[in-house]
Amino acid sequence: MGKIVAGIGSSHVPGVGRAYDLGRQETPAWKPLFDGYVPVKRWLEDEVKADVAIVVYNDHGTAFFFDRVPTFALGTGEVYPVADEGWGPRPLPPIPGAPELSAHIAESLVADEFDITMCYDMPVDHGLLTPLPLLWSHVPDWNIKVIPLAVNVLLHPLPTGLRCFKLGQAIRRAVESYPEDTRVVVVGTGGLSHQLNGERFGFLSPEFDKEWLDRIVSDPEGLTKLSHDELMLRAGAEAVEVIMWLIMRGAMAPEVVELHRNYYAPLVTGMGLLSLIDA
Amino acid sequence: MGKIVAGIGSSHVPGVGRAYDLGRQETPAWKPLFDGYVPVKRWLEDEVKADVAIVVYNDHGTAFFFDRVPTFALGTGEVYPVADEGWGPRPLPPIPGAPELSAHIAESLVADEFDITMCYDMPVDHGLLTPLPLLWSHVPDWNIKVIPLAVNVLLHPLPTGLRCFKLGQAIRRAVESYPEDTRVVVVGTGGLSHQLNGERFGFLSPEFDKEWLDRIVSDPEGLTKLSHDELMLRAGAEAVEVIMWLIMRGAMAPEVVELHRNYYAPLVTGMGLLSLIDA
Amino acid sequence: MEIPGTYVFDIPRARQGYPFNKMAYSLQQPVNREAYLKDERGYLESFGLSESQITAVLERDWLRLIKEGANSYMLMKLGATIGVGHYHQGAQERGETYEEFLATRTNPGAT
Amino acid sequence: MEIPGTYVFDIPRARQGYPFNKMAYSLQQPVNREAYLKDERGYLESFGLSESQITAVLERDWLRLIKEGANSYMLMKLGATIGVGHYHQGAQERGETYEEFLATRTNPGAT
Ligand SMILES: [Fe+3]
Ligand SMILES: [Fe+3]
Repeated sequence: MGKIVAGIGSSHVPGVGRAYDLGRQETPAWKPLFDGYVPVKRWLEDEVKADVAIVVYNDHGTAFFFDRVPTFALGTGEVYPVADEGWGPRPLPPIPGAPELSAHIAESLVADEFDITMCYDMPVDHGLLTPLPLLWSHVPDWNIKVIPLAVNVLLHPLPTGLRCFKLGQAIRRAVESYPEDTRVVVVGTGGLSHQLNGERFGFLSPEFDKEWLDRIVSDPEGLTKLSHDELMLRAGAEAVEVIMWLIMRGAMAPEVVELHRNYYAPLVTGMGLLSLIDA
Repeated sequence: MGKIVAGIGSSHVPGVGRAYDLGRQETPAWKPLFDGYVPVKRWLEDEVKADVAIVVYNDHGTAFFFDRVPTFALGTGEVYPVADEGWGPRPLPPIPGAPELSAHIAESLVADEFDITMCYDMPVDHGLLTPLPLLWSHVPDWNIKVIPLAVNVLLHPLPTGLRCFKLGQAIRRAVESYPEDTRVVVVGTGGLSHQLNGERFGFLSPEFDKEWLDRIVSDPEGLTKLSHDELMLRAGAEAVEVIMWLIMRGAMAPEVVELHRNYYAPLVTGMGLLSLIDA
Repeated sequence: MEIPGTYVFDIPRARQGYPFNKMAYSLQQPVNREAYLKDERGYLESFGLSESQITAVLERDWLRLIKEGANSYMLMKLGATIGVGHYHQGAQERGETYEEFLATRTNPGAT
Repeated sequence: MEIPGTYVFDIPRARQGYPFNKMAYSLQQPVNREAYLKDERGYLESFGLSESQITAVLERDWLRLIKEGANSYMLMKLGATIGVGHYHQGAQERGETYEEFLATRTNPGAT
């Protein structure tokens, strides 16, 4: 049987990928970020031993343009190429998929009244790629299979926080009804506070971020009540993507235990990291 | 305020478009089909006087390929080109959209937990085009604005009949919350019985079709209980697309009055036509 | 549920038929239809069809293509390029001649 | 709700910015980046940008582009082609020099 064995929340920022690829893990500016992932990566390898990661992320106008914007897009492919977002692809191997589990999840979600877009063929961008090498090894190949779940957080209207939380619950039902023994981690990416447009570019709120990290553990249903407007006002326009953490949280048990936490906000993004297991 | 003023169910078949374009409306083989639309077209023009038609149809691997298959795709464009499906585009003018109402419906549906794909730019194929010139005039230009709503009925898993019915109800809420005075017809296309693949190619069931036409009027909720397997078994594999009529029916009042009906099954498709108004 | 003589197009079937279907999808563009007719085998190979799928296309074996993951709407697109109507394809899938198939219909004039 | 200094990317804004964003989206392909650099105005015109949007691009007026419907991720793609970093774009949107902007940050080394 399929089993959700851990949940992880992580920001995704292009600059982190660049720093990683340039080997800046130990520089003063980046060490506080990368160090946070080290114990999580070790724990994933030694204890969690997942077969598949469902990575909830948003595409940033890379695989999807504004001609066709799916609210929820589930990968069903055998492999996902590393995208060229406009500055060349990152030097990472293509991401292996888990097509049988993907097909099962697609069937389960659609039967469960989630109107997903099924994607057999899509490159993945920094939304998915940023946390991946910080959590799993890719030398010489990835030691994890991935099912991408892309969420529209670019073109308003966006799915509500509550809908995201319910999707997470439906993902848990889907995984738990999968007949093969499969250990699944759900990764929710995005946020935390940041704004990337207008005169308010660079808006940050460490208070909001701390509250988010606390309440995603203890009060996720409360967080589903925050409107997009409230999120944008309190945490910046692009911070609204934190709703993707609610999908991860919805896939976990009502009570969870927090095992790891990190936070660093050097420049324009409050970068959070959290690992959870069912209580 | 927006108002749903009529519902129409209609099959869509490439051969009908071809016959129309070749002027075969009066030939013995086609007259029984085209004659059915004449009073409906007159009634739409003289009495219904709609501003916008929401046309529920399926794309047949024309605008969407199997790399990205949305369950529900809502047009948000200003205009929808006539597709070249592989045999040249039909000689019809491009279809004018209703972008403001589209945007309102998109917002309303997403807030209402429908996970649509928003499509600003998509050509439309025979799924949408077959009934359109039989219901509205296109000389020299269309006398109706159209919002396309494409439903995945090609790549299983498909949305359930119940989900379709609920989407129709949500569309009604969306239209009725639109602040401008706008008269809206919902057209559900597809079916009736037919199968286009395998040794069972050409399967037809006039009994099923009669039952469908009767019950879509009087017992739509009963029809939502038919599984895809049951529909395919009783009416043919491609007949499963009748679930799109349930979206139209969900947008109507619980009790409706049937004004027009036509049925003709000369070759491989049971072609039905029905017009409804709220009771 | 299995329905005899029926090939439900689902995710595994779409995966199997992906190269064929992508090839047929491309035939929506007139320039690709020309290229197809100019060099049929080369066009099929450029989309990575399996040798079995290529043979099935070259032999116009529609039922075999369906069994190998072809979507019936994609067969229609290919048929339009090579001049084979969908009812002809369907008759062959049924194991009948076109005339035999039409004889089973209520009004064969409506093609 | 209006948030000062914030341009929420919604359906009307996406419609307004469509040609610009489509142009920037195309820069994900190296061959298009080359074409852009070879003939900037020609490239912009080929995507049907408004004259006002073209001027804004040529003047590197990022805030004006945002106001005319540019999506900020599309600005990043354009920036990558012409060699302007996203934090430089953001500083200008704030009405600051890059140095002024960095001075407002906790750890400006993390660029
Ligand atoms: Fe993001
Ligand atoms: Fe159809």
